[in-house]
Amino acid sequence: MSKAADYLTKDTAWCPGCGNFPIRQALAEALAELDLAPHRVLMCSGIGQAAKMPHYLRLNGFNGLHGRALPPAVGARVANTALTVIVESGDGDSYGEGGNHFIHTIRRNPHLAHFVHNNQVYGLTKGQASPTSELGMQTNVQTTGVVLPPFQPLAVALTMGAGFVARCFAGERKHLKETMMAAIAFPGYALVDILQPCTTFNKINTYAWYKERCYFPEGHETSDWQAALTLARQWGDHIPLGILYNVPRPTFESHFPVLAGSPLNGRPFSPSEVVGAQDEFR
Amino acid sequence: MSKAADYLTKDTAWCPGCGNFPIRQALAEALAELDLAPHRVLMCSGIGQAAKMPHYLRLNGFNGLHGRALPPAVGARVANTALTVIVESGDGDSYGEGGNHFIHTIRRNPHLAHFVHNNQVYGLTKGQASPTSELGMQTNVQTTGVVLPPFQPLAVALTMGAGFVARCFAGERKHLKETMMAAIAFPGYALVDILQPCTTFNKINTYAWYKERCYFPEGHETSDWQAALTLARQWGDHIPLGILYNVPRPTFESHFPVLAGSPLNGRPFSPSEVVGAQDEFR
Amino acid sequence: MNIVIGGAAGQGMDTIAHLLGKTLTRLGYGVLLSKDYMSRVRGGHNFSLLRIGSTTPWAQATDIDILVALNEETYAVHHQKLRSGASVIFDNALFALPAQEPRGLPTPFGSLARAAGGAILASTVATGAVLSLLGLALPTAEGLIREMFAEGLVEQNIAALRAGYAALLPARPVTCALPKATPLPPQIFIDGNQALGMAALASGCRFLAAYPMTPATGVMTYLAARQQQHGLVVEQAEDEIAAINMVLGASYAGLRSMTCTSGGGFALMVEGLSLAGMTETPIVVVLAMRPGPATGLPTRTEQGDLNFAIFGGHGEFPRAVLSATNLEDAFYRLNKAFNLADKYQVPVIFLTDQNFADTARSIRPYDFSRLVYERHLATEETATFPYQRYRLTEDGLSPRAYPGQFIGEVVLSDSDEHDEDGHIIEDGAMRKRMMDKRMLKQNALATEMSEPELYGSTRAEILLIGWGSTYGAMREAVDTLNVRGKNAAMLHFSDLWPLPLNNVTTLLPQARHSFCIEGNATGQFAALLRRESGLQTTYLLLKYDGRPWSGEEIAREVEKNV
Amino acid sequence: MNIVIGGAAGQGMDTIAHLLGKTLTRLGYGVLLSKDYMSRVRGGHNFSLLRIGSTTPWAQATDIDILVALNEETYAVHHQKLRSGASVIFDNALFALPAQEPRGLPTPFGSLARAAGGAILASTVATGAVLSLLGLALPTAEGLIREMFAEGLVEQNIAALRAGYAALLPARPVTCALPKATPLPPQIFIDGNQALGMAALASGCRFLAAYPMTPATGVMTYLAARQQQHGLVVEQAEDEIAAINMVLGASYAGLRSMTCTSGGGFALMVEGLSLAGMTETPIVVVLAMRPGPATGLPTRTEQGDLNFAIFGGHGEFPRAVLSATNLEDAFYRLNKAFNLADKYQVPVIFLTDQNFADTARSIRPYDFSRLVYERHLATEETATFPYQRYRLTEDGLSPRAYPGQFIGEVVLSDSDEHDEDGHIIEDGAMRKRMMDKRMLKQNALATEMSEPELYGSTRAEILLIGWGSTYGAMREAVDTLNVRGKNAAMLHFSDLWPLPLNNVTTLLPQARHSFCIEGNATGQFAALLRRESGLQTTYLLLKYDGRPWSGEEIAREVEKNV
Ligand SMILES: Cc1ncc(C[n+]2csc(CCOP(=O)(O)OP(=O)(O)O)c2C)c(N)n1
Ligand SMILES: Cc1ncc(C[n+]2csc(CCOP(=O)(O)OP(=O)(O)O)c2C)c(N)n1
Ligand code: SF4
Ligand code: SF4
Ligand SMILES: [Mg+2]
Ligand SMILES: [Mg+2]
Repeated sequence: MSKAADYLTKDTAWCPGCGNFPIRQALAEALAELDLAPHRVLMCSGIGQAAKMPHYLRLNGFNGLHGRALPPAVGARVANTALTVIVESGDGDSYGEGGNHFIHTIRRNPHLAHFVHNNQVYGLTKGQASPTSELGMQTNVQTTGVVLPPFQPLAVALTMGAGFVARCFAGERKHLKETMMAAIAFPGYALVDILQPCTTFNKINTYAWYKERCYFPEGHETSDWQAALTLARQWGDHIPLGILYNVPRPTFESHFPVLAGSPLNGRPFSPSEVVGAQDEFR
Repeated sequence: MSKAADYLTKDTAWCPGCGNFPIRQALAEALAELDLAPHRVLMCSGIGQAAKMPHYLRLNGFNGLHGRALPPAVGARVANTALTVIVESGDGDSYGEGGNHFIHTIRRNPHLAHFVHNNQVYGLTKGQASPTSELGMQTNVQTTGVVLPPFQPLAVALTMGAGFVARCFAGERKHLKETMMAAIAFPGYALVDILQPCTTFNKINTYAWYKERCYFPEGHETSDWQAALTLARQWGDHIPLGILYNVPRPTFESHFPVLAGSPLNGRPFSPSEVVGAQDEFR
Repeated sequence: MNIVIGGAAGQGMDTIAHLLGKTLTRLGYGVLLSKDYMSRVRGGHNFSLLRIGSTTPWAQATDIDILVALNEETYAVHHQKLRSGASVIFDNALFALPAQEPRGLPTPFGSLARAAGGAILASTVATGAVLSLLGLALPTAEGLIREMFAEGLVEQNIAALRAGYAALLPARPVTCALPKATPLPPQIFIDGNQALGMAALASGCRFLAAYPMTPATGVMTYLAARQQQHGLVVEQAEDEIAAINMVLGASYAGLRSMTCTSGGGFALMVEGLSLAGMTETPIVVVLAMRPGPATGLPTRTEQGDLNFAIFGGHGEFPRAVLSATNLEDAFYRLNKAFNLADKYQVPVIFLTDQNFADTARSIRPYDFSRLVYERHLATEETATFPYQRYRLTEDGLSPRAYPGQFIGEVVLSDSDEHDEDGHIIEDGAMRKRMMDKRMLKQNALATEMSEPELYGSTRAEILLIGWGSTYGAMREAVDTLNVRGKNAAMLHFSDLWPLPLNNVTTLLPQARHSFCIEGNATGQFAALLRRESGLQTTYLLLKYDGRPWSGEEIAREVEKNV
Repeated sequence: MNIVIGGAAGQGMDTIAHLLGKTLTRLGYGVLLSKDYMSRVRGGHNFSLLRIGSTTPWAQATDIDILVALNEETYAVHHQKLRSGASVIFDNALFALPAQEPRGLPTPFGSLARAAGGAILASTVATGAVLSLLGLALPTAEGLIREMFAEGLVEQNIAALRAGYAALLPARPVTCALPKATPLPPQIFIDGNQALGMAALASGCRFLAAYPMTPATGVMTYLAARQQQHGLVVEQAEDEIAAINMVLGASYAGLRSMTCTSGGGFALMVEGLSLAGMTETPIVVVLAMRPGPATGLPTRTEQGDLNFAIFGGHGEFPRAVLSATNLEDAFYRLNKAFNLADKYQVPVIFLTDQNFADTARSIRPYDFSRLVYERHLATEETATFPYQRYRLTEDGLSPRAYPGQFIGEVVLSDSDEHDEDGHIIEDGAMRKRMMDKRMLKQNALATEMSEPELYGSTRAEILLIGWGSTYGAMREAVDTLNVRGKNAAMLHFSDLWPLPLNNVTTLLPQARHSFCIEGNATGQFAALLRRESGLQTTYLLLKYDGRPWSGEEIAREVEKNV
């Protein structure tokens, strides 16, 4: 049996009080409860504060480019269907620079869990607006305040046909851990958008701000797409948390007969096996 | 008063019977009815069969890169708010390669009309699946048939907060022309997804196929977002045409006080005007 | 013997050319088939060039012996190149040749096709007519039709073939008959993209992620059609950025993987290329060049991306750039690309172009036993534990394991500068060590590069230098020049970066006249040679109209100068 | 006099350094301020270096006169560089210096700050303490505080400043006092990104689209803050691809426009760069280099993207690459970049790096009357009608109109190869004409390039060659070497592509020892020089640990070899 401590490594470079800490803790606990040994888990990330996570947990890690956390994860699933794959990145990374991969990975539906640390700001580059920033938030680039309406990740994911869509809050660690466990287990693409206070650059969406607004809707049916969409679009005074939708559909991997069976990366090969390939050209 | 013929130029390189012809005709008629002189209209496009349109209509044209039809149009609106800007491109261009610009341009809401020739296939590159291809369609890349669920452009646009969302069919030219006129006039981003038969590569979604399925829903309220979403998601045996949603919101341009008044590109400038800029460094 | 088959896109020139090419190959001739097509799906003017010899020709010539004119434009465009004893086959129901043209052989493709079963059979009718002109018998072509077409279509096609054959039989001039073949040993008839696709397959590449782009798409479609049978995965990505990053993820996770694209798509991939450099992840990128900048001429050829292949991507990292010079070699060289990528944990770019990609030739079958499948992965012996992905070693190579390979061990790959474990660092000394480690691999790669191929004498007065798909044309030029009494040779580069310099350093200074021959406007290879060696050819021959060099053209340009 | 202010990210080193820098500038000293910071928002070890002279120093030195240690690590990292008469100011409530350290000046920043109004004032307290040590009076700093802080904060800050000043007054050693300034003429205190932002503003750039990326973001934030006042638009794009394509659209539509990024973002822009080349759309791209490959060291410096700037993008097209060498020059050179882009209808890349971007110096105010605003647009006279965007002219320049400029005329820009109207073409002859037309502009650009600056004698025995932000360090090295009895000079390039060769061709062969000095691992400029001229320096000095060269370091390396 694993313990959360097995996964926690190194000092972090996050600011004291940052919402990334409880997320890291929750994930370590989730992995421990799922008893997933570090060598069986791969975390792909992009670039940003959230995306430093592979350095702060003892797991396999592919810390790639800003905005490009999802595609390597898809490739890794092709290579090895036995790997548990987690994608961990920021809101700018996932919904801004990486927006195209976000929508098309949802269509693809590979078996991976996507944990977005949504601090509604670009943390690492010091405070510019992200796609999810609140209207009116002033930054050194959005000097008179953000004017573009915030991107609604959960609503878009649902519209794109995502099978597992959840919202969590870094301040609700137990719920976060449980949701992470469900997302990891979900057979297909699972999005968990995690509301994460950035104590340094986001003075609007603080712990207190979220605490005041977040609630767990009662009696929500996670197979009800329409109800899920309504909750996904709810924001402002009341922000619903929880798994909003949970209905599996065929995974990316299932469309490739070749991927059934043992992981592709472990199968032996020799050029002589395919010498027949040139017969068609005779 | 302009005539449609004023806009039609040159021979085209499209296949005989291609759905792009009636679209071109409808647009020429729409421009004529709006009496928009060619020098006042800019068409931005990407690369593909649809994207060749700027060569086949006499207008200003910026025929840019595959997938990048929208960003130059946004830039052109900054430069000159007096220009009528139309973006004309394919489904692969707009929803595949250009997916990130699609979602973020909707957030931005610049005043431009986006006409997507949705032939549900990559025409110019000879028949690979596009994001909107039907499940099961066989191509030389999707050799056992398309497995990813089709991208739903109108539903995504609505979820992203687009103010004007419409579906047309190349076979309904009068309706297409009228919808184009409304889209061009709409103050903000206006999406018209145009079902366009590709007679060469798409053997599923033919004129006959669309004719059998397309209908004009009755009594639809174009200010009813939820109803619009339901229609947007309808596909298969019944495909609703028409303006599904039409509710303006503040445009991109309106957020920049600098853009009020005469076009930015025509304002005089001399470096001596801004010499005071260095006082802050003294 | 040169045959041109021309018409509008969609008229089936490809079918005719392919049927003829393969039939002739089986009959023991040497065939070269290339395509000249426009960036459109229907209409326009496209044509195929088929050159036939007793051995396989290296490049196209300009004279025409048989012109199959499927539309009037074909005749207009090509008639000036017709030899005196040539023939023009055309459908007299569609158009007439000028009155003064004596070489016309009217053949009613359309009506013969309809009689045989449908208008679509016109290309098969035309094939029969050409075979008739060439004085060949039908059984080989009929056998081919039986293999190629679906059951229900075989009989119609054979009927169409025979109808075309019979129609020309009475009228055929002897000038167009082929001498009997001295049968060559068994051959295959294959084009560049197919050869590369098959090389990837046979190199154990198990994953291709790509986005369609001419002229690279053929590699993708080749592999896509063979997924089930050969156990690989082909995924059409949403864009080229996704494609290369998927490939990186798969390769990191232990699978031999590649992508293919053309210049515009490669431009979107260079950030990923730099990531491959930093994370030391092996990948192969097939870059099929076409004329740029921007969209350029999508279906034409050029050698304009050499600099970009070598210098594309931010920051400094080791890489290799190899190229396809001819069909015989490219199959093995792409295999080398995969092995270098794995051995040195670097990106390898394989340069090809439309000319290479779309040209088919009859060649000796490939020898699969020459292929090497070496993954160079860490073993219990080479790795140290706890496992460090970027362990500093003498030769700069850290034993590379994939996730899960060693129970209990984790593999951390990082885009930031990192320490031996793969963790982000900031300190200058470690940064320098890691840069040195990576750049050591560039030096080692230099020892793996093949020297350019010398064709002709080491003492030639005229030395032609080139690279990539100009091989065939240059080789013909050398032959032509030597026949015309000049003393010429060529030095032709396949491996381009790090640039192998031994042969050129010896041979170039000895030649009285040297020519660098390239398919671009700025002489990129010539400049690279100067950058790397200080050496310079006396002349620079550049062609950048989107068309490939022919041997005759090169010979003529050389003769202008010497 | 060298001051180092170190602490964890978030401890306010910037505030102290900026207050001091500006105060000293106003008092008539010459100040150089540079930053060494980690890629994190809080914690770690960051520091600012402040060098003060009677004239403005060119580069940092290594010795320290005053160390402001906001945390214990600062002392640990820097104490070995302390001069004997140096002082260490630190908060004795937080930590103690080693017993054997005689140079400590304990100052309770924290408690003094809290007394003055809050812990956040600690940096102002420290500023007061340093001013006290330097033996300066307070009024200038107080004036500055009145200008910089919001009304409600002024009094607290002044109180804090005075408290720090007073605390050190009794203890201050004379060794740290500054000689009285011989007041320099009026100066400004500005950093690289600000200078570039202001140059863009004053060049009539009206649109910036960009995506944040260190170290380029400063240009974006400078311009963003001045949108309303100066009538320009700054848009944060969804990604770098959108950024460059927005800029292309705006420029095509007649607006002077630019983007800024670092290597990874530039990688995503090179497809658009190629589009600028093909469509002949003027754009300026500020490329702020940092160590790569991939994410590398985001907050450090390097000169690793020279090749990429020159050869990035598919296909062949004309471009210019200029660079920021020093603050005095860069302001005017970015203006030149805009004018070249417009005149030749090409993309111009302006290379800068973290070292340049984040370094501030006190310099003479810029002379705005030296700036040129020339759009080179078509006029009724130069254009012919019907208007053709790509009219073939003798010099390759087609009169460029924007949409709507001429009533009734349309402007068609095309990414495909095109004819004079801008329509897609396929034929080889027109292709060649258009390539020739575009490449003519590359030749013309060559005539516009500034020759490198020679500092020192034309007869120097030792010639240092460099480019970009190494200017200051190299200049100091030349001075140092000459002081030490060597005969050294430098030749420093600002305009890099097409590479100006006159001076170097004359001077390099004359020098007995020549050194190419670069901030990268492969000597990219040295190779470029060889590629373009066949010339080579005798030595190559490379630094690639993410830190800038210092003058002393260069001098030492040179002395090792001669
Ligand atoms: C191609 C590219 N563009 C820009 C950057 C600079 N960059 C690094 S992180 C980041 C934004 C981070 O925001 P987010 O993804 O929300 O993560 P956070 O730091 O807020 O956790 C940016 C713009 C980069 N590394 N690469
Ligand atoms: C960066 C890049 N990748 C790929 C291509 C090749 N390409 C040209 S058009 C096209 C697809 C066209 O499909 P669509 O946008 O649906 O237009 P259609 O031809 O169907 O009208 C592709 C993949 C390209 N030109 N540039
Ligand atoms: S800047 Fe914000 S997100 Fe980044 S570490 Fe600090 S608090 Fe966390
Ligand atoms: S391929 Fe399809 S979309 Fe393209 S021109 Fe032909 S019919 Fe139209
Ligand atoms: Mg964020
Ligand atoms: Mg399409």
